[in-house]
Amino acid sequence: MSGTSGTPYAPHTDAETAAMLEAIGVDDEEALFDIPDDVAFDGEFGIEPRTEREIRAECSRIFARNDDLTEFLGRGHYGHYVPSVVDHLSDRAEFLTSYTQYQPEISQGFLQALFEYQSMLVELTGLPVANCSMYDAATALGEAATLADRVRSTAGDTVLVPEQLREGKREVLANYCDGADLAVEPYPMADGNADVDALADRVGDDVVMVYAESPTVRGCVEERLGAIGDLAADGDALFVLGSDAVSLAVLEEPASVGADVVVGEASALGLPTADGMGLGIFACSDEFLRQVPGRLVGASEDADGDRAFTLTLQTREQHIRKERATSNICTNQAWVALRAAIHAAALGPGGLVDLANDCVREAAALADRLDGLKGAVAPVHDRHHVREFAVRVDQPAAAIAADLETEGFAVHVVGEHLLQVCVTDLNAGRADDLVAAFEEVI
Amino acid sequence: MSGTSGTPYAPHTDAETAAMLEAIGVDDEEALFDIPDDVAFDGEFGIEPRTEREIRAECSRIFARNDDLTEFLGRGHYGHYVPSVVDHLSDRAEFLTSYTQYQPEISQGFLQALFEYQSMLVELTGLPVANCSMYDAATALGEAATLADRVRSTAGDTVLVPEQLREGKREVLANYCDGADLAVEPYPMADGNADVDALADRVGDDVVMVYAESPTVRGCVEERLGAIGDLAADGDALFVLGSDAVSLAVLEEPASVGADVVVGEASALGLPTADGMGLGIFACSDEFLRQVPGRLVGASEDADGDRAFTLTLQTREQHIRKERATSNICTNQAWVALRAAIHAAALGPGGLVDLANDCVREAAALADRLDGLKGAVAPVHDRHHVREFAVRVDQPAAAIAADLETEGFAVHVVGEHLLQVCVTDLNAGRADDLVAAFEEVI
Amino acid sequence: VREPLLSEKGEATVDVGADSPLPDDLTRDELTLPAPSEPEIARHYTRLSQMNWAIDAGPYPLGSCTMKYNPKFTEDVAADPNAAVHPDRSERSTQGNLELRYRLQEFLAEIGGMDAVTLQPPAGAAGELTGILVAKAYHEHRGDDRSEVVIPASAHGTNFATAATAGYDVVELPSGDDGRVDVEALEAAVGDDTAALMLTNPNTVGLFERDITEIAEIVHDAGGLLYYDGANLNALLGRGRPGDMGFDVMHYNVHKTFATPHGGGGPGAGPVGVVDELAEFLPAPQVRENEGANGYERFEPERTIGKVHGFAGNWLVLIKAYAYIARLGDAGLADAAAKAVLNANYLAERIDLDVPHGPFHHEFAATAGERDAADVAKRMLDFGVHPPTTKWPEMVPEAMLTEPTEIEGKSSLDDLAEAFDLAYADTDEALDAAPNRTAASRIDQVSAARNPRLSWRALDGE
Amino acid sequence: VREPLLSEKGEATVDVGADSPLPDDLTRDELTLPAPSEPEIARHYTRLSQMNWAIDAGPYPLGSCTMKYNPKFTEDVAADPNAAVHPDRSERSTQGNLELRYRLQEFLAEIGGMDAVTLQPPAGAAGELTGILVAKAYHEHRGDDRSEVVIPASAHGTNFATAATAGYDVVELPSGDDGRVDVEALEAAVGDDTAALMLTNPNTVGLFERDITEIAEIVHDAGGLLYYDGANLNALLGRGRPGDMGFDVMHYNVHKTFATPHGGGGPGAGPVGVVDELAEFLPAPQVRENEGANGYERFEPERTIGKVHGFAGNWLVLIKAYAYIARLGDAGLADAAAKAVLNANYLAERIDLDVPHGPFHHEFAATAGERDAADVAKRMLDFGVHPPTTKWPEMVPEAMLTEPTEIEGKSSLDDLAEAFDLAYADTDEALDAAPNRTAASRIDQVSAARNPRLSWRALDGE
Repeated sequence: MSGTSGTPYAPHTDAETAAMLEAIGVDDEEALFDIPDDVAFDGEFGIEPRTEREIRAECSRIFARNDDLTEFLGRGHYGHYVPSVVDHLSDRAEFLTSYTQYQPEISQGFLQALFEYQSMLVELTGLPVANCSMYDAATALGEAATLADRVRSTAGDTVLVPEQLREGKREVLANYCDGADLAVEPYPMADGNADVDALADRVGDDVVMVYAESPTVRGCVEERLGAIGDLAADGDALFVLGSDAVSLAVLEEPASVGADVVVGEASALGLPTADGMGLGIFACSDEFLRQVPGRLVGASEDADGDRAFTLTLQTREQHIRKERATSNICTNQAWVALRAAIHAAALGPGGLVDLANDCVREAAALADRLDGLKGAVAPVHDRHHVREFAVRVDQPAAAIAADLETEGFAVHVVGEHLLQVCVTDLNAGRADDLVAAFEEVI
Repeated sequence: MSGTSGTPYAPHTDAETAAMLEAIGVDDEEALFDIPDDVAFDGEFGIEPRTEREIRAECSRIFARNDDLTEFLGRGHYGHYVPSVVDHLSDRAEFLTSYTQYQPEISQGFLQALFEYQSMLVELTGLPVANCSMYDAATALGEAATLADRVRSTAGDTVLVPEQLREGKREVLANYCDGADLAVEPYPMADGNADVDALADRVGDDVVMVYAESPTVRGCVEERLGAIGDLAADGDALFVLGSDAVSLAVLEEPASVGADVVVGEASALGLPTADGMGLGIFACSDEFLRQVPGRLVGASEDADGDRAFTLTLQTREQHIRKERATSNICTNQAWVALRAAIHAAALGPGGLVDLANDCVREAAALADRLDGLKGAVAPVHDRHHVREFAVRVDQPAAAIAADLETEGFAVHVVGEHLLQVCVTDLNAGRADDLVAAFEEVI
Repeated sequence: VREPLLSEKGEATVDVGADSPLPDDLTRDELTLPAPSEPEIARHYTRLSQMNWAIDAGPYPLGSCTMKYNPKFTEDVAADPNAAVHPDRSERSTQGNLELRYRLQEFLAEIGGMDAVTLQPPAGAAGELTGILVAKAYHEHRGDDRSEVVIPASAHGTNFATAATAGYDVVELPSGDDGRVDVEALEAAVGDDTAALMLTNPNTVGLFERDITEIAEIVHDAGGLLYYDGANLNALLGRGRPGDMGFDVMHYNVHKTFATPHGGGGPGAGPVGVVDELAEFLPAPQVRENEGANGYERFEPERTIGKVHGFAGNWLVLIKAYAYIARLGDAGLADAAAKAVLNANYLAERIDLDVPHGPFHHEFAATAGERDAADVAKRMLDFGVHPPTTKWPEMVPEAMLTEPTEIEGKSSLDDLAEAFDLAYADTDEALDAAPNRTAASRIDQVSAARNPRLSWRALDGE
Repeated sequence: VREPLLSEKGEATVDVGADSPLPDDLTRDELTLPAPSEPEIARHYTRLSQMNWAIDAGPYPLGSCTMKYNPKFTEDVAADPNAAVHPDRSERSTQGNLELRYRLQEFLAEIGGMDAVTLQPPAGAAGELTGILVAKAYHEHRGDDRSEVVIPASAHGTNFATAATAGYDVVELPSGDDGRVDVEALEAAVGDDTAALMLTNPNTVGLFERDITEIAEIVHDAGGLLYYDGANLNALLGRGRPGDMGFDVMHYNVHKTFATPHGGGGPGAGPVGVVDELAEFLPAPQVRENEGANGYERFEPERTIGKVHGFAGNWLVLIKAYAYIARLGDAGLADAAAKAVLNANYLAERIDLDVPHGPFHHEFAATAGERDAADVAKRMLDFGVHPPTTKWPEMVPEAMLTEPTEIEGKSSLDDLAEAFDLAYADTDEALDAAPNRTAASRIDQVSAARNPRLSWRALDGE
């Protein structure tokens, strides 16, 4: 540990610092700063340094102020059990403390891991191109809109999105659309699915993109994706489909329903519940290869003719193309993608499909039980659900949620008399207790 | 994950298993077992397999049944704060999942780490030879006795140990002495230190070894180590000194007081409190180099003339020397030694000395405060203490300890009216609360 | 040393329809993915990791990337299971996370000299976009229609792309001869259409923009806002604050300045700080202290631009940034900057390559002169170090933009200098053939782009 | 690729007396140790780790060492802070640890067919010593003075050393022509002085001692006890239990059979199981269920030999063993044995080297014939695998004792076979020069022993 009162993460002894200053030819470090006096800072931040032990204790105390609730929460951020092997391997310093792979010859490990991640997304979506991560589902959706703007720029300025959409996702999309001068417009839904007839009436020349989700924000499997895809295709609009890495294991393959782009959350694999941290999927058809935002890893050969991997098609990117780049994204979620890939590998296709099917079964079973309670109807929508579903309650939903919180459970309030409940492998063991608590407070 | 109901840690697909059986020329795995029917097992263990998540939950529930006490416990097993870097580096799979370094050419990393551990013990003890670990202080003491038996075999059969000695340690020593036909005999103590005059009277031809500790089991610094060393030397007995890796940073250097062998706990560095798991120090003078138990790493050169490391002097060991080996030890505590070395490196000599000095200061301060309470005298012995000290109480000690436990504190009961209290960096922040609790229950 | 692809180790195909509780027409037919056992997974990723450079392997002097050591304890802090909550939980039940967020907002505001901070942007570029959208909302709220963002030619590519993403036209400002902003050129470029000037300070060759006060006046007088790209903040810690220099909005790169691990590309976090006038436009929700039973509450700034991330940003990264700042405190942060600047100056002194511009701070752009900077970099790989950023910024020919950060010691810098000099002085043949001591030899980037193979399915039959 | 010693990266000397609260005459004068910064520490140990083989790097087919994959989740289970208690805590306050200990005792008793189990011995050899001391106490309690322990020549060196440590004379039993115990020789060796026969089954070339029932009778009839060395228990799981074969006392090697990490030499754990008659001699304390308020309690066996470890053994290791056994359950344990035996037989089938003895189970001793087994092993290093144990047991000339364990798949075994064959068939020159693709080339073991340099102080001035 450094003997000075400075940073513990610089190794300089006083003698070394002195030798270095002498080599440079200055008396002290101060002399190296070229900051005019009138803008120099000579105040204090008022941040007291602590030892690592003190900070661990402090943060532990702070985090302990979060109540210990069993969460039946989803709506885009899902908790599944993450096998230990994911932590242990992704935490290897060679992965965690590495930078973007600008020198591929000494970055083959991460490049291959990202290539494999891309490949898994290709398998899950059926689309031939998947990038190696966006920030999350919402920003991926925003990027899809800017892609639609670029590739359908003559067509119009309207992006159609489902009426039932997570508000935060809509806002993020709107912020991306702001710069592209696109207008976001909701299309009607019927019983938790897209109202395809209404959508058919709406799709026209001004529409550059149609977005649908399956499962929807309320957990409903969208039953007429093919028809939506056809509508978009007929209207020369991009069909963008939102999903998540677990649901994709069993739901219709996006390629088979005509999806041009798939966005969504891959963090359902690899990341535990993390206060909203995510991993954005971005996959698309070959047609848009050179319009993809974010990083792509490709296979190539090295000078010895051996297979090797490298970041590729970088001319799409901001560090080369600047204001004509396909996106401004630079730092992405590569390490989370690594974790998702390890998790997928640990499950294998059988485990992944089982997990997804369990998400369908558990949701149906829990809905059925809540539906049996007086004063509750579940699921609200007569659809198949993945993980989550809406519950109509006679009492005000907010009051019920507050009462449930007192009982140790967290659920979503999504309307005055509407709750939403999400069940996964992590909380399924507490479903009985949740039902009992519902019965208590309802 | 394997699709079978077998071990999840074998990668065989059914097809591969079939191909392998065919290559061998048998129909099934059963055919490969050559176990006579009359001793074959066809019962069940009754162990239900669980998923890793279930086991994590199960063990978490089990361990939660331990009460959450603040421990003021020591007597040979010490908790100090272990910096995060120790976990992160020692958990690297190349260290954790490696075997003993029988092929040094692909084991240079661990060999060097162990060489460095040995070197640190050499610095701390002043003795030129340190092995790369025994199980713990008690077994190291036992090994020291067998060494004494070998090198002083004509002299006699008595091993002298302090009257105040942890009972478990005495028992372990006795078990090693059992095989060597040595008798363990306590020598008297005076106010927490060796009674050197009594010891002088006792040391004679029949004594092959004199053992002293500093700090003693009651935390007392032994003040006349040099005199004890002289007595042993004069009596041609081995002087074996017990200590621990933190205390050695400030106490008299063992070499300077004539120690022939140093044993003790190095786990005070690198290991958190671990229900008694330890790391045995074994260091000695050059004279006994070829009598050292356990593994030694030495420097050598490879065929290119570069410095390289290897296990050395293996002819001392059981796998070569069999019944004439210096010990039966095979698996040792190498990984714990690695952790101790990383911890020592993280502290540096300044941090290590500060830690040891704090152990002296905190013990004195806490003893002083307890001494101020009515019905308590501390420290019992008028000595300098490291970390811990005895407290004489008017009430029965066991009752006070039980009451303190109710208040959330654990202390040692070491006599009918004698408690022992150990304070380190980990619990010093709770010393006020302990004093208050004492005041409450005393 | 090639490690097979996971798919080459054995795939399995699962018949999906068969066991699904969903009707056939809503499921895919089958799914094919690798099906390795855990030991195979452990070996696969262990071997892959062994083919990867990292800050824990050695120096990583990528200019403008600030690759510094990531303290291990911050991982443990972030792994606290109590911190792992869902973002839709009630305020009341997540006071811990809100408190830490609030504390970090306060730290960052203080360090940047800003009045309000949002933690939501999930990376630096996302922070830029947030900042520019905030600026845009500010102008729009004032009914002030502005269409341009001015950016120095030497700026990070993200600045340009961000401005475009936000719908602005980019006005590129050529560098002055001294490598800094040419104040006259700036005056000419700035006007009624100027929404903002985006500036890095010190700039991308490590030079402090000495005329920053004048620059700020020019921009402000024209009604524009001054945006600070936080990429180089590590050079200023404790010695200068963007807020004190007239910047109105800034982002922080926590994986640069505050040592959160870069993870081979991300996740980062790009908090944005603003002066009071802009605070009402920040993304929602923000966190503040309150007087009620709960110590902390979320609130929506009055004229918020809405969200820039689906939830609340890269939480685990933010925790690590908090822990790092708390570890160093005032003195540690200032020392980090001092040592970073010391190291850059010492390394520049030690190498044979010319450094055209100075005095520089935490990074410098050496020039490879007649040599190809990219080739020199490849050769440096053979000497066991990671090379600097090459061929950028363009104002320095064959640039090798070098930022050792504060974490390298003298001997490490000496080794790095030796690698520089050996590579720089090596033969053309050696440079062409480099690297040849690495897991892969020189990789053909052109054919990778010409014939993109982006998944193992694309490699089938090869 | 050489990594400097920590001491070469910079030492510091601290004046100890100066700041110490202790009087000068009780302190050392100074202390000199390396004083690296955390980044330097991280790099040092990261680099060292990269110079080290491990099970996560590839096959580790060391015969008799059973190096199998260490499931990652067991680390997380053992890291539970609630399990980190001091061994001197009261029973009442540590029910959790006592419960887990009890459960593990029960698991092990069931798996070994034993009646009582102690978890205290910190390693296999410590378990052996414990077992033999228990046997000794048993005989002594009966007033039966016995001085010899009989051990087959092919047994592990620890058996011999253990018997000697316990004060017994060793009677070495030559192997029969078929590689197994020669029953006639055994009858001749066993008598009134025989305290115990120590046996591994399957033995160290993987052969099951078919005559085990007869062997047990011979030993028992002579008044001796039968000791089972658990090193090869992985071959028997679910198919044979030492207790059912007449063994009276045994140890378990948890890093072998139950996949706890070996940590480059340790820590292990060597629980000892005994039949009822010996239970009263086990080390104290044992753990049992009770009827009272506490579910579990410690107790002292009536005629305990006392302790064999200062506290309660290698707790963190025991937790991992529990987790592994619970993960596999009956079917998984049996399958582990089946796949271990399958793998050994398949690999033996695939290689060109002869395997003199069979039918073997989880391991086999191939012979390098005219080649030097140690040289063949060094050459195997160049082919990217870890070689088997060489030149042991001695009954097989130039033995290569090979135990792939169940964790290797077919392709991994094929690669291993190829490395065997390539090395075995290579030229004398190549074998002499091997290894040459490793971090270090062939290391001079003779000079290391002749001129021992065991610390960096010993290297000073070199």
